[in-house]
Amino acid sequence: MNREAKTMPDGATRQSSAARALLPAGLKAAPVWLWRLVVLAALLLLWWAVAVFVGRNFVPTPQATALAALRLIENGTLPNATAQSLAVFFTGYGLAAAVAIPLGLLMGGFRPLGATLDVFVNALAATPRVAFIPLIIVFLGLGFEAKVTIIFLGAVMPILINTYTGVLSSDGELVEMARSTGAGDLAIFRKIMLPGSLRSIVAGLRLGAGIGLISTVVAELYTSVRGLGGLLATYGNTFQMDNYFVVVLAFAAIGALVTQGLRMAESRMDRWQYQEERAS
Amino acid sequence: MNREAKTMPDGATRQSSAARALLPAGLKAAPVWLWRLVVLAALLLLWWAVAVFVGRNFVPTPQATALAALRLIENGTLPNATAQSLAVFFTGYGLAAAVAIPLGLLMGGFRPLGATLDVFVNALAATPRVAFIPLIIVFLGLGFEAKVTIIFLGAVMPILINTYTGVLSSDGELVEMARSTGAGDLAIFRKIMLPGSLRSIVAGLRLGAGIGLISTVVAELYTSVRGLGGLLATYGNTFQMDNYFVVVLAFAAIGALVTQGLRMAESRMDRWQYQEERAS
Amino acid sequence: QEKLRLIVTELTTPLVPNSVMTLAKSAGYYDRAGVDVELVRVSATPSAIAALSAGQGDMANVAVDTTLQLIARGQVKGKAVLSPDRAIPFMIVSKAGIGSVKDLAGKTFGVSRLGSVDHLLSVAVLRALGADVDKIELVAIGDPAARALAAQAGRVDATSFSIGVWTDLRQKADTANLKVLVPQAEYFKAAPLISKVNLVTDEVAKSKAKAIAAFTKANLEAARDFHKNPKLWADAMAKERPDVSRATLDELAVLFKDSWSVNGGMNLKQLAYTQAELYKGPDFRDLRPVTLEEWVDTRPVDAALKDVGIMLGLDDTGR
Amino acid sequence: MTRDAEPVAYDARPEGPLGGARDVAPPALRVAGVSKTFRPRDGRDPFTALSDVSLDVSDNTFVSILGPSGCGKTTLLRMMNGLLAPDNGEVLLGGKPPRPGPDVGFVFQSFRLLPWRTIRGNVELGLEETGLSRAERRERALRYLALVGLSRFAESYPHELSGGMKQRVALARALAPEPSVLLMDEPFASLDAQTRELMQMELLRLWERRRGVVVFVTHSVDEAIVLSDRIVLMRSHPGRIAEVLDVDLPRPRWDTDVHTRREFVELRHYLWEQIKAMVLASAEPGLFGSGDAPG
Amino acid sequence: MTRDAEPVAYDARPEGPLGGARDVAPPALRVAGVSKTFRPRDGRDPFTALSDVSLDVSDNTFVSILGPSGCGKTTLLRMMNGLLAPDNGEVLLGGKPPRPGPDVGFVFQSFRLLPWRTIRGNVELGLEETGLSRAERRERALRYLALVGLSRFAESYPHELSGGMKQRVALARALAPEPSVLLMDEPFASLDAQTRELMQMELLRLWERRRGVVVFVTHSVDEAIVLSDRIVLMRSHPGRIAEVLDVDLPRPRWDTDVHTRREFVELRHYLWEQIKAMVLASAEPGLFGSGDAPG
Ligand SMILES: Nc1ncnc2c1ncn2[C@@H]1O[C@H](COP(=O)(O)OP(=O)(O)OP(=O)(O)O)[C@@H](O)[C@H]1O
Ligand SMILES: Nc1ncnc2c1ncn2[C@@H]1O[C@H](COP(=O)(O)OP(=O)(O)OP(=O)(O)O)[C@@H](O)[C@H]1O
Ligand SMILES: [Mg+2]
Ligand SMILES: [Mg+2]
Repeated sequence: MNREAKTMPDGATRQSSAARALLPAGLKAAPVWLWRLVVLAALLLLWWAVAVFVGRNFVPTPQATALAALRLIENGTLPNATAQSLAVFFTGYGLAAAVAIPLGLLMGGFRPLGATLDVFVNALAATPRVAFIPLIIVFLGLGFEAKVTIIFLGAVMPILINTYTGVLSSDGELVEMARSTGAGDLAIFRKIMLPGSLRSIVAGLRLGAGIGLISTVVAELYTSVRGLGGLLATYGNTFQMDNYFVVVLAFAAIGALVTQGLRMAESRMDRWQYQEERAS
Repeated sequence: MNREAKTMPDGATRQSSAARALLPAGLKAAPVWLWRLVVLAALLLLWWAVAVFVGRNFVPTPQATALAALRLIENGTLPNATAQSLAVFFTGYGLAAAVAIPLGLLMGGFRPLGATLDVFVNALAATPRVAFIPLIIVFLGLGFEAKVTIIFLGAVMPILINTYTGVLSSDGELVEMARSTGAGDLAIFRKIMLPGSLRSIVAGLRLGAGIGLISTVVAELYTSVRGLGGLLATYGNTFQMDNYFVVVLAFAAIGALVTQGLRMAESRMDRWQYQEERAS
Repeated sequence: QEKLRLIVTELTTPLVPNSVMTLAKSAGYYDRAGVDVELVRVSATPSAIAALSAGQGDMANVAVDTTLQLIARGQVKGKAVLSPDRAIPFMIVSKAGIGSVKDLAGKTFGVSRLGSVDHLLSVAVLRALGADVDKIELVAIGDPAARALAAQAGRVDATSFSIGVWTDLRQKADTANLKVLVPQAEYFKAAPLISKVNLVTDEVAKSKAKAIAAFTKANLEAARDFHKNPKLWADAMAKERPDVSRATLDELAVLFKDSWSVNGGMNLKQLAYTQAELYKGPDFRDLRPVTLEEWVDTRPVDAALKDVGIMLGLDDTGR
Repeated sequence: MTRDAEPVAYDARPEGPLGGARDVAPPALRVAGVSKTFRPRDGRDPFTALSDVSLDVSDNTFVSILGPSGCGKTTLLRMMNGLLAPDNGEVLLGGKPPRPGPDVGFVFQSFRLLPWRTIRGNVELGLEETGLSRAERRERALRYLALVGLSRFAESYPHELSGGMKQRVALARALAPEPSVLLMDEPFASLDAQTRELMQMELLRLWERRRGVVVFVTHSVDEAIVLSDRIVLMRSHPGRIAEVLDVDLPRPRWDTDVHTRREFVELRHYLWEQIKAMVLASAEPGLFGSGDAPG
Repeated sequence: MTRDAEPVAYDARPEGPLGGARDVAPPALRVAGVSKTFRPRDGRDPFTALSDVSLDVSDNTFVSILGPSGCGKTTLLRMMNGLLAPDNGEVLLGGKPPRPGPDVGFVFQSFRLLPWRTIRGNVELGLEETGLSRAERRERALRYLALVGLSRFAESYPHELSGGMKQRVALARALAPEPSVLLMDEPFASLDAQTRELMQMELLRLWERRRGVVVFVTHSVDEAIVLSDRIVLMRSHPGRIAEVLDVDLPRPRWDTDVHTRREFVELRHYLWEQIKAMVLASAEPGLFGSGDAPG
């Protein structure tokens, strides 16, 4: 009998017995990566079926897309565009994280600040980024700064709100304990609130990465047209659907990679988390 | 001496002593709504200064914007557009919440499911919504369904990821305790995981509202042009900046209202949260 | 009355002859011709094409380059039947300090995207006017409003957009730092390309032949009335666009007097030239050449012209 | 009370399965050859918490578990409830593998109250799988809150309670479903001596009325003797059963003269010395004034 | 040891400020007329946890606080550390309002370990405001983990520990900064009797070497007598000081014959009866077998 928790080779979390109880007996042992492959295969099949049966020429087949991808990689279009996009994306995203995490900690730690700014943050979060684009063009032009600003505006919100939320729900008893050791506000931020809200912050970073990538498209579309966003627009406007799908998948892949990296950071937390383990 | 916690008349959270300690003595008593007014006034002043000194005709003054708002309200343009936009927004947003919360609970509760789908969710989160628009139009047309789908796709991610994260960090000891009373998986979802991750879910709902509103603009721009998004595009393309700002502010106001409503739901949680209270 | 859903890519009635479709509706031309036209507004050609092929509309006013590509790739089976705004009155606007197109060497020029109609047109115009096109740095900026904004803010040295956008911009912002480098008449002369056409799918062309005929006729009639009486257009526009001053509308009305597609705008020579020019662009590199018949159907226009007669001297039919 | 007439025997019994021979009926609770090893996920050495533990408890018996800190008492208790699966061996409750449910009450060492529910709501949680109506649950919760002396705090939230009060809420939650098996992990550790005695009495009163099996983990030798029919003495490294002792004192046992009875004093002394020996044997250097401790 | 020569006096002293008269030097810890009322935010009645509590503790004194569950012991302790402000009155530590810091050690009733830090990391937390170098902190943490017998768990995480082990970590964390004032809230409640005795001895050994003030909340009357110079007896509803007693037994007090000394037995009996009376007086109907309790 081996009922003890298993660590998956890829760092995935262990199987909860609750899930095990629901799965048919034969499948219980299937590791996560196998399940992922199954889902991936199912998605590909679905895609293929849509392309062939209902695509009306607007959905390329997986094969056609793969060929297009090879072509775009070979002639350098995709790598170049990806490099351009990643440069603006990571700059904007990095700035967003650098601003949002400290600000979120402050807003959560100093309640009046949080209560004061909260409503403005919400208003800003709901304001369409495209609305700022005319102003950004006027003040920052069409180049790197403008793009980075648009990405920043997109990515900053989820990180800020999730950090803030994480701190708000941080354990008051632990804060009090730390204070009893003489820890000041800064130390409490660093030692209690930050680690205590890490999961929430990482979720914010994950969401921020997604929104940041989407904002990359917006930025590359509405300021000077470049990078993957530019390709997306070009291919989309001229209905080169196979190339278009390649770009879409490139975005998806970047998103999956970034957030997978974050997930690995997060999975270190499983080490100290108490996890229920059931017998029956 | 009144050191006990205060509940603000508007339901805001109490002042933490940490914050009190940092504020100059004379300001300690200022309630949150006063601070909010101060910030609001500062923002208006900044806006006014930008409009007058560096706006180059693209930033209308607050006064001009207010006049435009009155005009648009009077002739019914704004109320009509708002009604159209709210209808699609709330449908899409409601659907997103209805799908994302149960799915997030499931993914968090059944670890293999979460580990399997996780990476696909991330990929989807990073895929620009505009990328799906041609497909959405082809399959769903330009009307209500298409718009709702676009909003759904935008709002579903933050709710899903935050619910998932909330459940992942739910207290294993409490889950075990509930199981010891005989509670089944469903009861544990409802009684432990859902309330335990409420804050995280509400943060997801807040982010979802913001992204949903932004997606409303996208939807109303890329399918048949209607509602506030349509107004935004129209005014933007014809450089009617005063009207444009009115629409932008309308979005901000809707966002602030929706999330303020969520915040009130959230503030009920303060009742059961242990909050550190410091003497000095 | 037969219904016809018309997809247009303008968010509001534009300050160019394409406004004829909106105005023909509000002034009752369609009703009188016996067709109930519903206008569906989308933001850009891709949405319009997608909607058309999804059956969300019967006819779409779309860009020629996209149409050609779709037909060459077999993604859409349809034909262009009308061009209400055969030549969008483009112009080139630059910073005030630039003397002529020759001074653009080493400067930036805003286009919507590489390979777009405005890009190809502008390059053709600049080349015809003697500019060293290879020395001009092209910046893709996106839609006309963004290009105008970028120019006004001094972020590009020159760009092209329609007279409507220019009119809007001039009225609402300080444009002292800008000048018209190439006016619209000169622009069209240098590059007689047709930029937008009304596309119908072959299916709809069969099933809604009567509605299409009526629609075509109504458009011709409206265009002729606006040609004959420019004030009529200004009056109709004043209702649609209260944000534009009457003086500007009067000015434009006179300017457009001879630009109306009074004969349907389907000049086969111009269409062939347009196709040939487009095929020089990068987006067409790998595409199979198409014949004119594959994407143009002049029968609806010809039928309407039989009805109302050809108006000589304007809008040469090219046949 | 079905007390057997065996003479008092405080000498050590052999380790391993025990007691089953005395009863003809199958034991209500059987722990047979159970082991449990925890394997940390980051490469530290695995830790064997329980090694080959066997124990039979017949119905209507009050069993206490005594043993030094960290010897596996909580781990063993969790297995009896089916919250944790043994690596080897098996646990049977009424002849079947245990399943958590309202029929088995569990008092956790660390209270585990839901912070978002009121005290009453927390006690009601224990009743929500019993099929009682909402009104009945409410009435029952209030009744058991009265039992633990917390009626006036029914609408308070856990964070507003003192440590001892929280512990009594956890107690009320486990008692309220009136389970036939009660597993209690140091349920009175945070109570003052007098409230503790009151709670002991209430517990015994309930048990004597309803009977069933009680497994009671405690650190108090006196408490174990006063309450139990049998005492299981555990030792650590690895956790295992040292011996099982019967307590053959007449009930009730709260009279002061119980404490002075020879059997009581001898049993107390014996247990005390046993545990002391264990603790000292496993004490690390530095502990118990061995010189190089911090000064 | 500076023990005063006053005769043993177990009779009740009047409630209110006490003890200050005995010492000429200002008391190390002064609690003067302190009250605290908790006001729930949802309209329930306010709850007065402490009412007019006054207490002076001179330097180098070991004071225990005894009292029924919920009488305000933890609340009082939190005020002595400056973690909680009194509504009325004042608390002075060394003549100044108390400020939390490494000079005042605090053992929380509920352990409060950081789940994301190892055991060693948790103990190091207490040292991070002391100005010690990283290496010194590490060395010191390991030394105090050895003291509480947890060396081999230094790299474990809190969720891998048993209840009693967690409590010992909390103890090590409070002791490691070697504070001059030690506030301890039932620090041994989760330990078995023998480990508890070892810990008591270690604590006294440390205290006798370094001196300072110890305020020690406990539920064990015996523990209070064995450890303290003075015992503060509290009563509840509202929480207040019932009396303060001096313990004039010679140290060390672990010999069995201390337990049999007349003073010990009398003091024990007296305290026991006092608390018993309090608990019974405040017991709700339904408690202590009053007939309408759940059957
Ligand atoms: N989840 C876990 N992971 C790793 N080790 C564990 C885990 N749970 C318990 N242990 C280890 O098993 C041993 C026994 O733990 P258990 O909680 O059963 O002790 P206990 O007898 O209840 O002690 P105490 O009286 O202090 O509560 C301890 O040494 C502990 O470190
Ligand atoms: N934050 C709070 N909000 C409301 N009431 C509180 C709060 N903290 C304590 N109380 C109340 O104050 C009283 C005293 O609590 P305290 O924790 O000081 O008791 P205690 O003497 O330490 O009890 P125990 O021995 O059970 O730990 C209790 O009745 C409790 O309900
Ligand atoms: Mg235990
Ligand atoms: Mg307490």
